[in-house]
Amino acid sequence: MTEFLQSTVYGLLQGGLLALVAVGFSLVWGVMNVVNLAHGTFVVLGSYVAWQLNKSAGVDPFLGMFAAAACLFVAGYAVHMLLINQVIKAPIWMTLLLTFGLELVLINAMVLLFSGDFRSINTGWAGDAIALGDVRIPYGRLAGFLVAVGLTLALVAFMSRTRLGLAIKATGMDRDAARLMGIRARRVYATTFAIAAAMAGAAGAIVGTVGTFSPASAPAFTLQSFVIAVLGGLGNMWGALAGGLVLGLVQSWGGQYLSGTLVTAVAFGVLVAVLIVRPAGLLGKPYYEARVET
Amino acid sequence: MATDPQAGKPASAEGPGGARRLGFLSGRAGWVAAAVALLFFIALPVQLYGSQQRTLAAAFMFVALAQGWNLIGGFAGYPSFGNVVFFGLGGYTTAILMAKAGASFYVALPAAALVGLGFAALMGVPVLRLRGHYFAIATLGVAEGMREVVLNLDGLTGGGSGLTVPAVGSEATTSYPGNAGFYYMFLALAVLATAVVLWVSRSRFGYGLRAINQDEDAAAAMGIDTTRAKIGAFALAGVITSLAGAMYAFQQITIYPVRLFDVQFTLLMVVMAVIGGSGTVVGPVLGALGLLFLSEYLRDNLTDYHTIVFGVIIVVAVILLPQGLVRFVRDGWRTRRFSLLDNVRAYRL
Amino acid sequence: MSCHRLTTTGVALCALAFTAGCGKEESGGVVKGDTIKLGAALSLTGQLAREGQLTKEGYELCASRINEKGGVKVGDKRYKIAITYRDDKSEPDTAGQLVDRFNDEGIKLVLGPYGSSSTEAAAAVIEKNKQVMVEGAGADDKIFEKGYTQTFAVLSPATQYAASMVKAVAELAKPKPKTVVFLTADDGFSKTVTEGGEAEAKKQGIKVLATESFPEGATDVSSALTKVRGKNADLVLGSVHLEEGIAIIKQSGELGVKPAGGFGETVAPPTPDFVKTLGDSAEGVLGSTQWVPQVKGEDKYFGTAADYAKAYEAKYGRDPEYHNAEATAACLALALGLEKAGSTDTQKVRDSVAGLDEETFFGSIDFNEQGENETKPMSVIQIQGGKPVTVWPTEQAESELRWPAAG
Amino acid sequence: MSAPALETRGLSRRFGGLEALSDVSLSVEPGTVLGIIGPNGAGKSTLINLVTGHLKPSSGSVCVDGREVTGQRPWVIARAGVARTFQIVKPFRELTVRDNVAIGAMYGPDRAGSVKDAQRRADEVLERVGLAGRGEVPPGELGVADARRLELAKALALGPRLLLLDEVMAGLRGSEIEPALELIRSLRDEGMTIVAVEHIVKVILSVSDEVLVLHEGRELTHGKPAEVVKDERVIEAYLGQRYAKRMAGGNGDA
Repeated sequence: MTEFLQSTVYGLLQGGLLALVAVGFSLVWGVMNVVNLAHGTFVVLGSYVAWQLNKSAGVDPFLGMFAAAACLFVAGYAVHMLLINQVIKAPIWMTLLLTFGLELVLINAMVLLFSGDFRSINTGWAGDAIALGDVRIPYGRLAGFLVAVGLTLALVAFMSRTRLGLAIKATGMDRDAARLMGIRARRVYATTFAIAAAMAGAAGAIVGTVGTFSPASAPAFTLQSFVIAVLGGLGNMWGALAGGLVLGLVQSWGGQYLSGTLVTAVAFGVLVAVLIVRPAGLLGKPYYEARVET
Repeated sequence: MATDPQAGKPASAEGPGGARRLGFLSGRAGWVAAAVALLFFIALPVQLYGSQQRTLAAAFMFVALAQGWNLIGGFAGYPSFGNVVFFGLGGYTTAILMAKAGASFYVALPAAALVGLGFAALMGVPVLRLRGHYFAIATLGVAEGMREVVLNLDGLTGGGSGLTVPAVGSEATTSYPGNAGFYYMFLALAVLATAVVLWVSRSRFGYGLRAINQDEDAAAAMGIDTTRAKIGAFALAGVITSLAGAMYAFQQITIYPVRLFDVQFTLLMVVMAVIGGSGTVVGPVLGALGLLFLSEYLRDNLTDYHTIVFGVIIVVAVILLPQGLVRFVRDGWRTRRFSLLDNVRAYRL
Repeated sequence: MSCHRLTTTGVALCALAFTAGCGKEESGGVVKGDTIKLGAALSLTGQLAREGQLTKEGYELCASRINEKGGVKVGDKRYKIAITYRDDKSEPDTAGQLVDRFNDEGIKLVLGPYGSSSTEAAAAVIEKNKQVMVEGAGADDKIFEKGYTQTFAVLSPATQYAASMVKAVAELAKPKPKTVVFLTADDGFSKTVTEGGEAEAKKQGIKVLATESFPEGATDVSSALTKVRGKNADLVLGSVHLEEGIAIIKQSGELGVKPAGGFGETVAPPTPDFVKTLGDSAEGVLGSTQWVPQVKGEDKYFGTAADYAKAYEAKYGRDPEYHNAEATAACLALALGLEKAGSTDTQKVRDSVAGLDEETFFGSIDFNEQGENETKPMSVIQIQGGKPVTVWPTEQAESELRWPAAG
Repeated sequence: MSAPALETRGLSRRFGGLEALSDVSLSVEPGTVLGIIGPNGAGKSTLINLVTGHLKPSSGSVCVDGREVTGQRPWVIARAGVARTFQIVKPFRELTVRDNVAIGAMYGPDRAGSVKDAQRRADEVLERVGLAGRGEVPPGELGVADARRLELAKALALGPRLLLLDEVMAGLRGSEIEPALELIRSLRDEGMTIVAVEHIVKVILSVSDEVLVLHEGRELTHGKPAEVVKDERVIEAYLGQRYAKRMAGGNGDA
């Protein structure tokens, strides 16, 4: 029985983290109709920022996380203005190819800058765990989970309560209508992309603490973001959280009760099934589906 | 054959009107150029090195892969991000038949084509109901999922430890064709794939696909059975891609799921088809040859930076040539204005 | 009108021809003037960039040291060694393609890539072109079950990796562990390692409670660990590469997996990244390695293992680890083969490499009939005080095995 | 008496709570023109989409030439000889005007033998709708009127027996309406059955044999054009008092 509890705890903790990794990806895809293949590299860049701060200035990664988010915000804004904006109105898979090229550049730039080594941010306290009977809850992962869920909820609040948040949603639903009402779509898109990159950077800092990372682990984060974004419904912040938790549990239980190697097959099986049965995703709202595409 | 260049519009009177094709390669001149190119490539390997033959064989393989993708992504407008699933299945069908059933390669090859055809039809029915991003991501999901399935069927596929085709040494079922042999094999596949795309582009089936690409509801209203047409295009793509996979597996002798279902294959074939000119006949050929020689050249000369430069080139090419090289040249030829900035302005916000 | 069109198509074709094959490169034989050219296709980018770099350092040290000592004496003439490096992007088919390219450039003597899959792909091409390859980083026994005659591996085969740790623990550990659990990555090399380990465990009378596997390159092994936690085995052995090795130790701490005896892992513990990343949770972890500075054996180019360590430290400013040593050993074996053959003819060099029976800084080099250096034992290290310290075999031991490790 | 060209019984369609069309039964004799009028949102386009299979009916049935086609896929219905134009024009943007029309000839009930035949037939249809010589142009370069003509040409190229026109006259200037009416009359004289949805009442009155008035998804009334126009409920719901006065003042001609 404890095995089930332990893997459920682990699945939830991991799921919260995966949600934070994917929420930005889902936002950009839902609102801007852009699939960002370089999303995983933003996560790893966030890890390196936190790692560098920890190594040179001894800053705890959970503080370094904010610096990582800030750096990635600026980087995201610039990437949108310089690159993504040039093909924003092109057919959908133009942005896929553009970000594929961007991913190649960023991964290999990181290999040159930081070498291909596997890194992890060492904090004294992250490794220990609270023991509830046989079930152990590691501090690092628990803190990561709380921060991840907190940031995602903050994003949900931001999207529905602030002026900029509503502008982003409106532009996502009908860009031309939004522009008619004086919303500068280009700036809104750039801010959306920057927010997504910042969330990825923050997630990167946490991932770097609880696990290991190297430039080569970037594509895995992008693929997981795909599954979560579709599971939760595109552009749906709640959906990303739910999708993350579901994927975390599926992978954890899958690993527990099926052979370890089947876990990824299960994840993609779930992805394809959800797509065919309910393209709008678990919590996705149909209106995103019927968005007017100019 | 009166043509009036002064009118600024090269009349393609002699060729059937049809969709606007590459101005200077349409009609008879096109056939002449194709024949010359084919003869050239047939004669070439004699004075080539083994590794140069191998590089060109890889180029021809990518021509076939790009043309396969062109059928479903370019013509029908359904951007599949999972064509590598046919590549992997074709490869593994061949390897399993040769290694486990002792079949000869020339028996395993058609079997691989059948597997490609069958899986495309089977997968097409549910997946082709989705559109746009959802279709792209569903096909990506199927490809990634299939890699994991093959990885877990250790008994049949050897899983992570790979599977070896008996091509060298005593129990080889088929003599190993060597670099020259594979050069001609992949050349034939590239020619076959391009011929299929040429036939499709001029056939009723091709027009139907283009109609679906532009506006599926309008196409349905015109009597086009969109489901059958889409599955047809997907199956053709499946056959061509699985044939390429079969030849690749034989060439590599030892194959691994991680390599045969590598998403890099899909992304490369899409980049090549799109930058060359998706929805055209010549586009993917130029895209595949051009990009492959580019990456070979880069890898030889800037060992540390070649992937970065390749990434930058893709980014720049996508921004400046979103509609692809062929269509850019054709429109430019038609309107006498070759301006890259128009492209950028067209899609910029 | 039509001539206008034909010229444009003609131009396009010449451009294609130019890029397709700009004529044959001048095919210099193996020897060019007073230097012998060797080829090395390595993963300088991609997943295995890190290990590819370590292998390249090993090859570089070998070439520079041999050239310092006046080069290789082949027959009555002395030749310098020059190595051409090419990047295989950690892709097996690219490795095969590059070996083909070496063959065209007349480079018949090749040093192996990093990793079993690239080595396997290269070996097939080497066999076809009748080149000779000596490699130090493709240990999977499967490569040598194909009847290949042109490929030689200076390192001990994969089956030894886990088996050596089982032998060390059975011999030295007080109290001797009664039960063991294997955690294996799902790739060819790791699975062969686990099979070798399980066989040795049975021989040593240690009961194998379970074998759990996880995807290759996994950073999250929590589910496999949760399964084995209940077993409370005395010893947990991981057949892994670096990334998975770090994940096992890190997550075991979090999940409270504490084997009564301790942990053992392949490949990961001896690499500097392991201790740097895990800090003091790496304490006491056993690791099997192809080479340690205490290996017995000496040769005229590098002297003893300790001399090699000093030479490496002088050139690269840090201690060598076994990835460097096995690469140098591969290059050394090829050089010794050239010397013994007294000629640069490929087949003669092959025969002399096959017949080698030498003591070197890397230990004994004596290839069996399939080309494996079977007799060379592996060494076992334990992380003590944040440093990998040799504990087995006893004649190489620097310090006592601390057992139970966690104690 | 042959079966009606088009017959619906109790046809309705709900979008969630909204009753877009409820319980509409109509019957159109072969070779006649049925005009359909009604305010925006009356369910006119929904009716057409239900007949052509682009929408699945919630209840009721659709028969073409006596054959049941309820819920069939759009291309099955198209091949049964039913062609339509779209309210918002849907050209195949990257194909030339001739190819847009040729596709109809390729996939219609009596499809052309080869691509070349289809293109020849396309040129004939383009002649007929007044787009002669514009075959090579991409649809994007057509004006509003020509774009509507292209829609009509694409439908005609199918060689249909039943033609559904969804506001094909919308946006045409006065001078362009007369030739369009002429074309519809000539098609009817050749035996084509036509269902025309229009807002321009003058058009409906002058060309329809029967008129159906829809209001809020329900059939308000149907009958001869002259009677329908005088019907109190139609004036109230759709024509408006000013039109009624003008009609009462004048001699009520078409």
